[in-house]
Amino acid sequence: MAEALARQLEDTLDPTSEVMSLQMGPSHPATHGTVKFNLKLDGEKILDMDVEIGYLHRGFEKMCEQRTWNHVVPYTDRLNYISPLINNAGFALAAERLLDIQAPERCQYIRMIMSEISRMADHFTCLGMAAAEAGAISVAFYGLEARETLFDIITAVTGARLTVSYARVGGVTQDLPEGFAERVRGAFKDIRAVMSDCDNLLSKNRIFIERMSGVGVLSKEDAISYGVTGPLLRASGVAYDVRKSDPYLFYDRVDFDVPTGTEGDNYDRFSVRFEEIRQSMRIIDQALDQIPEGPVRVDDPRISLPQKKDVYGNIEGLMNHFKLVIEGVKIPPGEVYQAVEGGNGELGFYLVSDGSGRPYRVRVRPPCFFGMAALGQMLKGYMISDIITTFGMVNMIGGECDR
Amino acid sequence: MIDIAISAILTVFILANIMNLGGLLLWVERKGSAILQDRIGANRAALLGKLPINIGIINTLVADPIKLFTKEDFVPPNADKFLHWMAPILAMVPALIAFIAIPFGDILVIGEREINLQAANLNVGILYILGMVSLGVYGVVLAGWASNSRWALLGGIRASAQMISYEIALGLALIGVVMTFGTLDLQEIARAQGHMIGGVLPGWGIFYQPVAFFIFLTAGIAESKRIPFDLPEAEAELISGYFTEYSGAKQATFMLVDFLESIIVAGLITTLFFGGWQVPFLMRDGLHLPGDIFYPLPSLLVTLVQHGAFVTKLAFFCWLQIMIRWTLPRFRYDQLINLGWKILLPIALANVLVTGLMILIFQA
Amino acid sequence: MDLLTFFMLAVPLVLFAAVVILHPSPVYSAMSLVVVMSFLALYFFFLDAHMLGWFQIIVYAGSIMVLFLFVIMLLNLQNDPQEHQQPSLRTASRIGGAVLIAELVFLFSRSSSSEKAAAELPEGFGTVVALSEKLFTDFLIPFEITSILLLIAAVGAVVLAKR
Amino acid sequence: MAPISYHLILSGILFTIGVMGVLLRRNTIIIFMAIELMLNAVNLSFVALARHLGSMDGQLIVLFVMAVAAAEAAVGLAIILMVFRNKETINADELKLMRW
Repeated sequence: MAEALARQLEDTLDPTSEVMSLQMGPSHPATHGTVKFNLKLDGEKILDMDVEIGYLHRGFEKMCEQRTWNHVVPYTDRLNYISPLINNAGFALAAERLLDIQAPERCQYIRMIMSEISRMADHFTCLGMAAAEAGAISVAFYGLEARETLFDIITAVTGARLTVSYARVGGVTQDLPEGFAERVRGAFKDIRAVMSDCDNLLSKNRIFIERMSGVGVLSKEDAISYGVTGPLLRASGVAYDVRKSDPYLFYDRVDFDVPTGTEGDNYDRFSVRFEEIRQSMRIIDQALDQIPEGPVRVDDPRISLPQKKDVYGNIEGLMNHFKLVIEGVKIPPGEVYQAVEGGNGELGFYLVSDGSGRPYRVRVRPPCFFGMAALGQMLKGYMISDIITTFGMVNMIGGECDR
Repeated sequence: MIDIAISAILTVFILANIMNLGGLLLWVERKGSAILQDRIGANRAALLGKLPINIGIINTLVADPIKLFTKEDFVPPNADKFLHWMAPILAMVPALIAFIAIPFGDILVIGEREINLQAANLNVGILYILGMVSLGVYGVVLAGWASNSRWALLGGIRASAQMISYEIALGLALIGVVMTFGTLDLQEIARAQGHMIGGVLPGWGIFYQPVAFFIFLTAGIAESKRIPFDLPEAEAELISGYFTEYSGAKQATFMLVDFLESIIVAGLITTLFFGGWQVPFLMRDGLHLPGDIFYPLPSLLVTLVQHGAFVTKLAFFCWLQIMIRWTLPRFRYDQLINLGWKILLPIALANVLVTGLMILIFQA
Repeated sequence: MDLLTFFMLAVPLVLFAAVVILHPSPVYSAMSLVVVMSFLALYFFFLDAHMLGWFQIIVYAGSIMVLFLFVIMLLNLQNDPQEHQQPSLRTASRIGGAVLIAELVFLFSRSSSSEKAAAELPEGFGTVVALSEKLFTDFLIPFEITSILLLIAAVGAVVLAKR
Repeated sequence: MAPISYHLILSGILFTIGVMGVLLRRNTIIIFMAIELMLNAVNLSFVALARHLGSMDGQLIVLFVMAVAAAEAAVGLAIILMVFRNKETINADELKLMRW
């Protein structure tokens, strides 16, 4: 360690060496989500790149072991904080599989709709920020505006923009508000307008295309061997999507396409994400048509909290509430791996239960961790400016990557 | 003696106006981009407590400079103190004094005296401005070097390569214009654009040299280091590029220089391609409309209208550059150099060739 | 050009030229050379070579010296650590140079102002028209050869730097 | 107009400074700058003589010198870059071998 440091220092100080070592981050404008790149540069060309992550490590997995199952849900909000609803749904699904129960149908649809809304918000943030870092700041604000309409919907449903904590084991906290479907469809109109703006400003913009295409190429084989998933993998030409290959919720009941790229470069990633926003809208449209009336939580006092009037009104309700809050949902011993398709790829929850009210072990497979691992490979031989666009397209979210 | 006094007054007039325009552009850039992006933009600071109207302009014109100029002036410990201090000055001076060659009106008649509305009547005005533009690179390069920071150094290297590359396209675009008008004097070029092509179309440079206009606009934006050519200071890549290590007044100077340079570019475009202070049909003695209709006008009014026309055109091209800045993404270093050497340079050369051929054909 | 102007230009020229060769830092040397070039441009103006003055600024100060700075920055050259050359040669060149300069200064003090007066300047001396008329008539062939030389140099530089 | 000998002697002084630079300094880039200084000294005398004789020929020669100097700077600096890449030094004393 000390030796490596000394060598690094020597490289840094050697005036005659043409190789310039440069530390990009952790407080560099482009390294949002705090990450550091140790670069070896020849002029502007990247000879070697070492990605240093972990600046946002909060001990998520360890923290979860101290909390009851339902108390973990707010922690999952902080994983990928742009699309917390997907994390919520993923965790709840995993816990439900351990419990061997199915949430009510309406709840599953709600989770699906909210997941897709989150995915759209995630993609809009990613695309907008990538554009902003490439210099087209106006597009970023358009993207954020679209995201804001989505966040408004999320706020109306959950009561919070980012820290939603919407899912519970066996259901969601509350039903959808009045006029939800109309509101969502109205928002889609705005979003389509924003998307056509972005299309005109970016997808057809020669400068943007040249900045993105042919940059950060990751071949199909490399992508698979690095374990990359999500838009990154699909851009490399592998049509792997958890929603298709391993359907959860009711993704098998709706009709949607999995867009793929051919080159595996940034432009493909951009197009894939762009197309996925459209597909999400398709999914939500169908789900809004299919969604039935009904409860949003399982009707089981061992899992779902009782009604408030029971808590305040009778002793059984109070005791039930007390037990559930203090001891938590008792999940039978066992282990489970449940993957959902997060904004950046396969978001997996590996849960181990020992039968007490708290998880014995929680392990999250963060999708962008693998993207970050492949980043050095993607960028070797390219230029400094390419780090910005490629890193933007990997869309590292610190909370998720470092946990 | 009086001539010197007049020159001094004109110079002061120009410098004061240009500095104000630079500050104003900062406000337009903020507020204009806010409108473009559905934001509110600069709106803090109100005159006399709380006025019902938002006067963000006061903020940017007064409060911002006060804030910037009272900030700590930080010099990095290992920086070259002298050059670090010199760099903003070296950037500012050429940008400021380049303006004195740009004519902002025809003549002002006071009594018997005819005053040429151009601070310095240089017969090689174009060369003068080219020279000043080429000197402007030193401030940037030295800022990059003297800061003793890798980001600044990268910015400085980018700036020197970029500015040398685009100067060539800029110069060749100008040669087409010079060939068309046969003079290097900017005032003469502006005067030569006073006629009408076929009685309706103003005889502006853009109609003779459309290709040169686009090359000049592109290379000019590149010289003033603004998006899509703002690589030397690309904030997402190099933090602030060559002025990463600057703060307070010096940083404000660099920011102002960017605006000054875009005003120079706008002024040159106006003068070379859009008739300078010329207003269609308006001659020195009055309005000559097609069909031999003639309205005589007082000389002072004509001068004022022409000056107004110059300012309007100048403002338009400043605005155009700001709109471009907020619309396009930026290039990558290699793409930028490719564009300069492999696209703009050949087109500019071809333009010179075609212009020469046309002159030969039409003179024969 | 009167004597006062001459000295106002000559003294800084010599001083900055000395800084070019004496300063340890290459960047300072280059910047001093830029100052020398700019003063030379002014000098040319006062010698009625207006066009050349602007060319001096654009070509030398604006382009060639930026190229120098670019290379210095690209190589990230710091101050020279030490000049290890044969000390005898160093001393010899120092003495020789000093003697030569002293001789020139001596000559300068001896030179009288009663020389043959300068010739009358023809109309338009040093202007664009005069320069280009000569350039494209009497000096046409050298001009073309120079342009070819420039082309070769450009190609050569690209080839060398790319290798 | 100052006498012509003044200009020529100034030119001579500048040239001498240039020569001393070449002799004293070991940094090739500074040697190169000293050469530029010598070229400029010569230019100065050309321009002064052109003014003295009232003939444009001197100025034209200067024009050519500038063009050649530009070419020389481009190629020379490219060579220096190459040498640095291969030898990691631009100290003239360490570049003893003609082939590299």
